[in-house]
Amino acid sequence: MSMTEDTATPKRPSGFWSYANPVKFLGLSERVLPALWGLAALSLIVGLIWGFFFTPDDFRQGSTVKIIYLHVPSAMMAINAWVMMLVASLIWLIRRHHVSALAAKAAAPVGVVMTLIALCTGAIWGQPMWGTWWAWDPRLTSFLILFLFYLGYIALWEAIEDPDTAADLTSVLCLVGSVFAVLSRYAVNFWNQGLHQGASLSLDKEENVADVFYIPLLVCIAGFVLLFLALVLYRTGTEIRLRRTRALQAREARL
Amino acid sequence: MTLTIRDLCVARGGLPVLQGLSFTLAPGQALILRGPNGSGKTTLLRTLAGLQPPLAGQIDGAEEQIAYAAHSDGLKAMLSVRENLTFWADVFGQTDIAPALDAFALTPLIDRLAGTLSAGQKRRLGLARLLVTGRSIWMLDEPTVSLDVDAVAQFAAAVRAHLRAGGAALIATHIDLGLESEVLDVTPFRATQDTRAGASDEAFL
Amino acid sequence: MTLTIRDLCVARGGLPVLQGLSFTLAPGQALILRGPNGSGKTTLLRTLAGLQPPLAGQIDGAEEQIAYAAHSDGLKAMLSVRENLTFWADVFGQTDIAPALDAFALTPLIDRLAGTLSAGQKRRLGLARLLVTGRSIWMLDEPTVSLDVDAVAQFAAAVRAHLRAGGAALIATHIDLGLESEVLDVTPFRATQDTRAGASDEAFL
Amino acid sequence: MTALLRRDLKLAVRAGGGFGLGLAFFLIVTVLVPFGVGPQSELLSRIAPGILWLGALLACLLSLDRLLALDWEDGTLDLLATSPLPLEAALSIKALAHWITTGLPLVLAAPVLGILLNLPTAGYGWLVLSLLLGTPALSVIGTFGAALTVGVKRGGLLMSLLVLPLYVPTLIFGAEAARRGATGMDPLTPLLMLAGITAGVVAIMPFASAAALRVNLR
Amino acid sequence: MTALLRRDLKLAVRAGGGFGLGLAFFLIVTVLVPFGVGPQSELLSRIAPGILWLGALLACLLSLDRLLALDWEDGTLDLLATSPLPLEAALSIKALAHWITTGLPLVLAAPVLGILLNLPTAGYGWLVLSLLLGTPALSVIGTFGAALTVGVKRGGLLMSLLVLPLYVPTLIFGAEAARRGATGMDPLTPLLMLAGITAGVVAIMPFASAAALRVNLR
Amino acid sequence: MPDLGKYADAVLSAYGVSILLLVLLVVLSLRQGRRARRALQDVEKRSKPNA
Ligand code: HEM
Ligand SMILES: Nc1ncnc2c1ncn2[C@@H]1O[C@H](COP(=O)(O)OP(=O)(O)OP(=O)(O)O)[C@@H](O)[C@H]1O
Ligand SMILES: Nc1ncnc2c1ncn2[C@@H]1O[C@H](COP(=O)(O)OP(=O)(O)OP(=O)(O)O)[C@@H](O)[C@H]1O
Ligand SMILES: [Mg+2]
Ligand SMILES: [Mg+2]
Repeated sequence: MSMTEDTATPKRPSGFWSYANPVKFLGLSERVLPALWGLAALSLIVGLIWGFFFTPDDFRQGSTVKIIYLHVPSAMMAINAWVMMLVASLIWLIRRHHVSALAAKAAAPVGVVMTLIALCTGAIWGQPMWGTWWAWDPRLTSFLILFLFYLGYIALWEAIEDPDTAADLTSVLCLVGSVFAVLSRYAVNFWNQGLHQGASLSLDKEENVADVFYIPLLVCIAGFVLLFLALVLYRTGTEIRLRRTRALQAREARL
Repeated sequence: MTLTIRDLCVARGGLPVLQGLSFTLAPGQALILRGPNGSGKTTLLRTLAGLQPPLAGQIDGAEEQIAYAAHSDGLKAMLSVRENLTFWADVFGQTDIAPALDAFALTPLIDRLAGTLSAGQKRRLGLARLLVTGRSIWMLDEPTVSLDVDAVAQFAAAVRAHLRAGGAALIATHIDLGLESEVLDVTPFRATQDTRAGASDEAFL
Repeated sequence: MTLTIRDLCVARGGLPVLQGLSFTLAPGQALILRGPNGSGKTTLLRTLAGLQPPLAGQIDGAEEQIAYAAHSDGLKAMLSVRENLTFWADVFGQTDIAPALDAFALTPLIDRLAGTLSAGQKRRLGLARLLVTGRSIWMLDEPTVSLDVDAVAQFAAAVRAHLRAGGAALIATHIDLGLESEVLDVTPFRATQDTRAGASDEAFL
Repeated sequence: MTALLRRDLKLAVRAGGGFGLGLAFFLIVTVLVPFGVGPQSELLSRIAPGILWLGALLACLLSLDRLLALDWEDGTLDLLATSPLPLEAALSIKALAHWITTGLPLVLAAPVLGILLNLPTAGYGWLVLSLLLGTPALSVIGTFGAALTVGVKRGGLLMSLLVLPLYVPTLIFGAEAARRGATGMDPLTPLLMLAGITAGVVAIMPFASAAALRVNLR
Repeated sequence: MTALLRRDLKLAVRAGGGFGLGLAFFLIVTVLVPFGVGPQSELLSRIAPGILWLGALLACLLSLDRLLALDWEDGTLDLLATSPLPLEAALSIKALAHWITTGLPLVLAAPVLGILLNLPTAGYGWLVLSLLLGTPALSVIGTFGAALTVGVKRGGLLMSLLVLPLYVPTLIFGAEAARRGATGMDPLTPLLMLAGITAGVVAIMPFASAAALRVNLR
Repeated sequence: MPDLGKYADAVLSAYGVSILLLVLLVVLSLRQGRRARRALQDVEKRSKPNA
């Protein structure tokens, strides 16, 4: 266990890992956050307004193509948030930096909301395109499963009182869950053939997405990424403060 | 075989409770742990038994040597005395449960379900389990709770026999067991507000 | 207002435990119940509180008069001290929780979740509940478990104030509370093997 | 009276209170059904009303476990039984709190899950109406089951066994109403029966529950 | 090693041990399905393989609750963790005992319940085979869920929430194999996948379970 | 306002739902954050009243 060694002269990590110290992390996020909020708001507003007001309709999909500016970025962030939680969980399990465990905790609700947005916009898009709100298409299905994993992860955090125990257990769940999420993806693929148009508007530009759609989409994706970063950073700060409050209260009570 | 503790710090609920604890426990020796409620005796025993990691310090000679008896006995109400004891003997790779039954006068109860025993009889069964582990260091957390005078004497005799056979015992208790042994009061080692031993909350203080 | 017990017989687990018990408890009076473990004090208190029917005998003056405090406090870990107390006050049709908070020095803890209290603080909160019931007869089962000396004094003061206001109290305890009151030892009333008081197994004896 | 309701609702939404777990279970069961029976939307839409009713019933059932057990363990039930509040009223209120925290969310979530199972458009209104009428009966009957098994160690599964048969009439009329609604038939008769069951159960069951609980508190 | 297995089996069949409760739940769910979706036999026989798999899964899930919780409460887990038996082995054995007392009876009962749901004749063999291959995975994954939630008060519902998504691949392949068998298609591929999942899960999951349990025992 | 044609409902509701969810997330996060900050300040003041 990394924390047992030389407590008399604690190592002062420098560089990247030094931000694993909660106080330092709070300082950093305090400095970075205003700019991040601003950039996120800016690119979201620009991207969405551009996409909504100033792009033409697609010749096949009509105006529904505008949904892409919400659907694709949120779907991407839903997956990326889980990947980030996975990485943070690994860092916690291996190096036991509290900030990374709390960052994973802070990212989960953001991930759920992203998943929900992807699901809702997809469903709303599906009604005119496929004539149904929902189909058991592999991609949609695996997204639904991802949603369930998020719910379970959050519920487990909520249910356990001791924060370190909760961090350990949720990290293990995140690892195992990731493996099973991938497994489910293959299982679902095997189980049903897809409806979801991937290639028709593929981000792989070769296909066909014209620049008129592509550039505002990139701006929106940037906006979602920035918003995600800002939210996670801010929420991690909240978690750190809650934890510090708890620690101080526990120390008071023990006297 | 000697258990050596050096500069140990143990934590519970994210905060250190005891720190700077050092002692040795040699074969044939018994050590009584004392301290007020909530001072951390149970936490110390659990750490030594390997159930939780220490915050700091070293524990040598504990691996696969310790038989731990906690506040609860791990008895199954729906198994008989014999079945309960045989199970633990099997888990620890032993076969003979007769000496354990004799030491705690359980032979007349051998076919009773554990759930129908009185509290004191249950406790005696829990202590008899120690004899079927074949382990050399006993870690006992308030072993004499709900025992009557006779049973306490049986227990003391069992501990003495264990020590004579080269075993050792670390016993947390509030009452006098009639054992001639050293006493370790944990009160001076209680963690203070400015203990900085890396408890899980430390980073936040 | 006087609680009158005549020739009471109480049972637990299908067998009578106490029989032939008679006493009265007048306003302003406290009565301490004593007896070894398992002698039936808890059973008696539960019967008087109306949680279980007596096997035989009469209980007069108990209806809607009794505030019962059991081994466990009925606190919700996820509600604050204030919320816990307000809930019980509402259930018993009272509104003011301030005197209860004062009597047990709980005011500084008012917004802490009950789950984060220490055992003694929890117990104090459990006892404060008695003051918001507005009931006149207190039935307390080992009320001072895990209380420190100061808190025991607070408790004794609360009981004295309750008696002075015309209340009564029946307290099962093993320790000395510093109350000047009568003592009732239940040992002589323990049911013997030939008690024939109609316990549920009686038909088979 | 309202103090108990407010407390139960508060407890449900606090950390670890279990608010939403029934909902999550409902969601999961509904999601698993296509994995079991296959993704053909025509088949799914035929079984959708029944499966949604079954899912709601199972979710309700599983959350019954904590309806009384926590209050039993920490002694609250003993104290409530000695309070001026009649046990019948207390149990009715607890059933109401259970319905608000479990049944009502299920009713609200059912249309969303109906989408997943391709419920025919005509069916949504009737499904919601039948659940709205039927879930209170599930909570009240469940309270009876919980009161029966409150002292039993690991009573959860035993309670399921006791309660499930009692749920059968509610399930039959509820699912029938939803199915008739979805297929364009007239769902009035089963809806009336359902309402009758709920009314009867709400009026009478609390007495049985209180009787059972009194025995368990002894 | 075998001592633990023998003890768990003994405990399961003693009074209150819960042997057969999973089976009873399976029975009840299967019986309730026709009430929910209606009695048309052609419809029932189409959904029979999926429903039977789902029922088995839910029954398995509900009995997980007692897999570790009882041993946790009475301190047995602490003592086992300090015994020479590695925790990984202990958990594998407990999963095996769970399978023998829950999974195996479900496998044996499935054909009988298949009759209730009008399962096509061709389907019986494949249903039993797929359950035989798949239920061990359910027990092992369930042990992981139980180890994760063992310290949590009323962890039952939470555990369901955590475990159900993990059950998805097993359910998909199992139900697909049974369905293909029932409709006369070739069920070999899903059966192989199912066997692969079970083998992988049996080999690897005990380590995750032991890690989770160690954290909970701290 | 661009002409959304027959898909106006779909596009508008998609934007509506998404923006609602995002705003909700941000607002809730900020509220929790402010609460945590205040609670911490209280406790810190109590733990060193003379500082
Ligand atoms: C509830 C339903 C839906 C869900 C859960 C869903 C989910 C996803 C996911 C996960 C992605 C991948 C994002 C990435 O590449 O990182 C995606 C991309 C995309 N979706 Fe959907 N989708 C849904 C419905 C729809 C519908 C109805 C349409 C249009 C007819 C659509 C069009 C697209 C497009 C054009 C992309 C980007 C293309 C690509 O990645 O190759 N989606 N969606
Ligand atoms: N789960 C927990 N979470 C937080 N703190 C805890 C927890 N369990 C115990 N503690 C605290 O840790 C400290 C040490 O507890 P421990 O059980 O080791 O004391 P002990 O010396 O064994 O007391 P006793 O004589 O009552 O058995 C106590 O102050 C207690 O309040
Ligand atoms: N659930 C039960 N089933 C059967 N017998 C029981 C049960 N609970 C208690 N008993 C028995 O009933 C008798 C009276 O128990 P009771 O709890 O009233 O004793 P007590 O005087 O309160 O003891 P203590 O001082 O330990 O609190 C005891 O002999 C006990 O063994
Ligand atoms: Mg202790
Ligand atoms: Mg008692």
